[in-house]
Amino acid sequence: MRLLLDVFSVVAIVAGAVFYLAGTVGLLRFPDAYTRLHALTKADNLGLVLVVIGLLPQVNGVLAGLKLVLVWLLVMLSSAAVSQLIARSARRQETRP
Amino acid sequence: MWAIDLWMSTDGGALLAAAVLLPFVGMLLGLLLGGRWLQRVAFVLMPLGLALALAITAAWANTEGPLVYLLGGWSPPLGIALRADGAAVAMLLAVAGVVCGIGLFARADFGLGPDAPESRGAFAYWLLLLAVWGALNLVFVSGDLFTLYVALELLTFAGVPLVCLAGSGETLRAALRYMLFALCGSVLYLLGAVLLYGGYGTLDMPLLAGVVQPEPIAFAALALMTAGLLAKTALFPLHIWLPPAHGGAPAAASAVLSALVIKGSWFLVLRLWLDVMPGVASAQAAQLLAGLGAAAIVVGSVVALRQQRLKLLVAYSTVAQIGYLFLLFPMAFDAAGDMVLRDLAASAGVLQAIAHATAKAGMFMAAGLVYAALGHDRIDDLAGAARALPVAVAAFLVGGLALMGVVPSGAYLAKKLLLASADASGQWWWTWVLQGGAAFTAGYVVLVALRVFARPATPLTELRPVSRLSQWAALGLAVASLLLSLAAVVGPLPAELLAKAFSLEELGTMLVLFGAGALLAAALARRPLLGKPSSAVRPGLGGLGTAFEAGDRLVRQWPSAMLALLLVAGTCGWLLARA
Amino acid sequence: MSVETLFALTACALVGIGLYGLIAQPHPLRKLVAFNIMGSGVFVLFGALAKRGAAAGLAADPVPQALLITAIVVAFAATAVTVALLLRLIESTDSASLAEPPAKD
Amino acid sequence: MTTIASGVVVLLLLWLALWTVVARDAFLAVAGFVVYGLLLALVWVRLAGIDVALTEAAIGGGLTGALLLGAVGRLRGTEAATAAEGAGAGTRALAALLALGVTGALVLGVLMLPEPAPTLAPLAVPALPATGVGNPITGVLLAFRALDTLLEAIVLVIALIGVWSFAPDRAWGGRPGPLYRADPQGILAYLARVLPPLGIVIGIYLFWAGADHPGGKFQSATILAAMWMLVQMAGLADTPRTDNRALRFGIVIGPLVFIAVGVLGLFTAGAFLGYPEGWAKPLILVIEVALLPTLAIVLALLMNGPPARPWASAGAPGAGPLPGRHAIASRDRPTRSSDEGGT
Repeated sequence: MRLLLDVFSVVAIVAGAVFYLAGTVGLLRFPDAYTRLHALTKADNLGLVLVVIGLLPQVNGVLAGLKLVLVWLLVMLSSAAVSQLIARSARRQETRP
Repeated sequence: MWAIDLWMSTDGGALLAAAVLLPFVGMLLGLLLGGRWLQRVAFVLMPLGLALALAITAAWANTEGPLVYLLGGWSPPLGIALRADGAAVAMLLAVAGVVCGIGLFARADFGLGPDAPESRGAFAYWLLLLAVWGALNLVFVSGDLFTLYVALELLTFAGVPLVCLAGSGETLRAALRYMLFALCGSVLYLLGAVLLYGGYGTLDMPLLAGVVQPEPIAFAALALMTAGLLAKTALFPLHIWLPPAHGGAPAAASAVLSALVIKGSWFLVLRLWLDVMPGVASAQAAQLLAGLGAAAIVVGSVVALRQQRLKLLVAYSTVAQIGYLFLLFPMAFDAAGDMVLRDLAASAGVLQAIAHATAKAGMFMAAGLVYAALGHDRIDDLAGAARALPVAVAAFLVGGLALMGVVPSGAYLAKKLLLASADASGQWWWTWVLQGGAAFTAGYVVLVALRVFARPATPLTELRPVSRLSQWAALGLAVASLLLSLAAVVGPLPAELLAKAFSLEELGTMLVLFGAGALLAAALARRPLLGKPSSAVRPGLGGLGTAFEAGDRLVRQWPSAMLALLLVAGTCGWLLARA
Repeated sequence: MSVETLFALTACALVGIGLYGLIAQPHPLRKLVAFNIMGSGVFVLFGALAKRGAAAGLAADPVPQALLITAIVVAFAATAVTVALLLRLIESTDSASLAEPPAKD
Repeated sequence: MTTIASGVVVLLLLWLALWTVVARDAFLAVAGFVVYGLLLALVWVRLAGIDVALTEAAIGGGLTGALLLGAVGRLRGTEAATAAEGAGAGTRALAALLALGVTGALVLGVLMLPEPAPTLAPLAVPALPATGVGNPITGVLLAFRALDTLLEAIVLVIALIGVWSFAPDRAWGGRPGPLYRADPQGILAYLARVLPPLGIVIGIYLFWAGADHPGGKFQSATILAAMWMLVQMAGLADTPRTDNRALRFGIVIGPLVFIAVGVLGLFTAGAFLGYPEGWAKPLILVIEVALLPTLAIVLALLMNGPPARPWASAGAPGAGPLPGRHAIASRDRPTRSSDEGGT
């Protein structure tokens, strides 16, 4: 059982890291703000949730697990809000003469 | 000097904590209450602080050795101790007196009338005056190098806004220069303190004094800390920020900056060299400090003689006088390079610092009054000012005379002690610097005296009224400086020092100094001493005057000042290591 | 090489980098950033010394660590004052130059 | 493995520092510095300083970075003008040489540090029970070296007085900082409504944990300050005026209570800033509780800068060329009011 959980953790965290890598490559390679945001937020949210799920079996205690989930929720909230703001600001700069 | 039991609070030690915290409590209450309470709190605190300083003096006189207070009962190295020796007590007392004088002066400029709304100037001035006071008291009594770092930062954060109180672009620029350069100085100081902790595991000064060895880490630490503190003190060639900052601030703020703020970092250099690391400090490195001091005296004085505005003249006089404060360091060593004349040098230094604090505060206030009354402070157009503003002009001239060391001023006694020390250690060359500095000071006193006593082409009619309280406060501080040596011999110093003070020989020296000063002023001043003020600008002694001005501008550029800072640190470290 | 020696040597390099920036960069904001880098170098050095002092069951000497918290806060206060001053200077003169205007005769 | 990880962190750190110092323009430099600050927090973790890491991340990286980023946006093209005053090649070479010399001297010093390293840990550990706190760093900050902590709060207050004093005279007495306008239905306002309750809980948790675990009032105050600023930036609540009595009370309460507890110690424990036996922990708690609002308020106000909006002459605060804050649906990005500045 322990081994199974460890394997699960490794797989989930590595998968999360791949998403992070993809998101970062997208951030660097995509041509404009919108597509970059798309790459970053999509990949990072998925990456983070995979890392958090991967870490969950490793923590001791329900409280520590809840803290991890809280971290994930907070990052979701802030990245959603910030990417909206960045996108709007980018649109405003575009429409500005 | 730390020979007594370090691990006990002495009687009256709690007064030290009170002296540090009282101004800060006043600042916090002033901030809370606001409005007219700003000045009310300050005026309640001034007599209280002075009384506290007197109580500390009395407690110190009744105790053998320094006053000690262990905060929270925790003894160093884990805890922090406050300590006050004779030098600290003298500085505490002097600062309390000068703050009171400046406070009385500032009432006219920053006092709020009944029903007046809280103004920005009053808000900043009264709160920051108290902040400077508390920070300085902390510098004098703290025994811990890190607490001293915080104290130095307190002093900087309180000093910078005073520079740009007027709010004009030029003063904001001066304040920013001051801030950035002072920050570099603090980081270097902190770096040195960190190295000392790494080497010896304590930041407590007496404990460090017991364990520190002349070895590379101590050399590096002392060199870095000294360079950082010199930047904050504005010793030539690190005076990048001083003239515009002190020249551009309102007079009540300039007096605080010039008389008080720079003394904090200077006092710390004194502590480090003479008390914390006497075994690390070397006579050769001390020659470097005094050499920079001598350069400061020459450059500062010549450029002061070339100034067009009275406040800038006073600011450059501060540059020169800071140099004077560093002449004491080689005097602590005898001819063999051992630090045996420590007490003599330290007394002379503290006396000079107090003499400068009182006299310079008076001179800045006088310059401010002249500006307020005439609407300008152009030196060439001051004719008739002596008649129009007798008290303010007297304050300026008395302050100048006190600085040049006329009997019985504090500067006279300080010079006397340093001359004796130079004599005893066979360092004859510093005798010339000491006397030359006095002659230069006489030079700009003569220059200003000739201008203010001149007959104006048209009688001065449009005078704005200035506060009488302010005028008398300025004169009071200047006179205090002039009579300082009497106070010193009533206090801790032996009375024999003044035995020959009123002899013909001393009178002769004074006359020679005045003559030399007049010659220097005649040779270097911008316009002929006795000619018409409208005559053409002269380069001064075959271009020497303009050359000094150009040199001063060059070293006061940012990159050159920073390079100089590092060079000073490097040279100092090298000289320390060589010994 | 131990972690603390590695970081102590890094700290020395950070101090040098910060110093260079303070001299070479003309804009006050750049100087301020360089000051912060230099300051952080001093802090890391202190932290490395604290780690060297691990003893009595503690992972590091707590005294320097406590001092560091104070020093970081003081450095932030310095940055805040400098930024406010710089922005006010720019607002009032439309320039951030530290150089003095040429002397008037 | 750990050495390799540390080596990578070190290389990244040095590269970022160099890049920040030589970067082409100020924005890039500040962006580099923000990343540098985050990386620095990692260094602190590796140096066994979780408390320092939290402080560095919150204040050194977070608040300082935000402050510098805010400043970069308001440079108004002054960079080009100062670039012309840049140091010449000779000066730069000399600067590099001297900086290298300082680094070299420090490296020598580090390599010559004594073994075993001097430390105060063996003194601090047995003294800790008397303070009643479990975290040795909290013990140093609030018992052994309580004066430093008191002074640090005073430093912040003096810095705030200084920052306020930079206000133009016409703006004195007004509200500090720019006026932010945002769409009340926009995402920022949503965030500013959802996040603060959670942030306050986390802030207070960090505060409470600080007695026995890493954490404490500074980290907590930073989060509280950030929550307040979020509310301001979303346009939900403006800063109070500088002469607001409640605001000033909040600013001075921390140091005043600290000093009062210290004076109490003079009579009950025989020493200023001392704690009578058995009372150390509750008194430390009183001090911390009083310092928390002071720190949160002062940190947020330092971020806001001096009052800059003219208000006395222009009538209501915020009266300016822009339309009222509810009228602009298309500009829901936080917009600094355009009437700040100007001479």
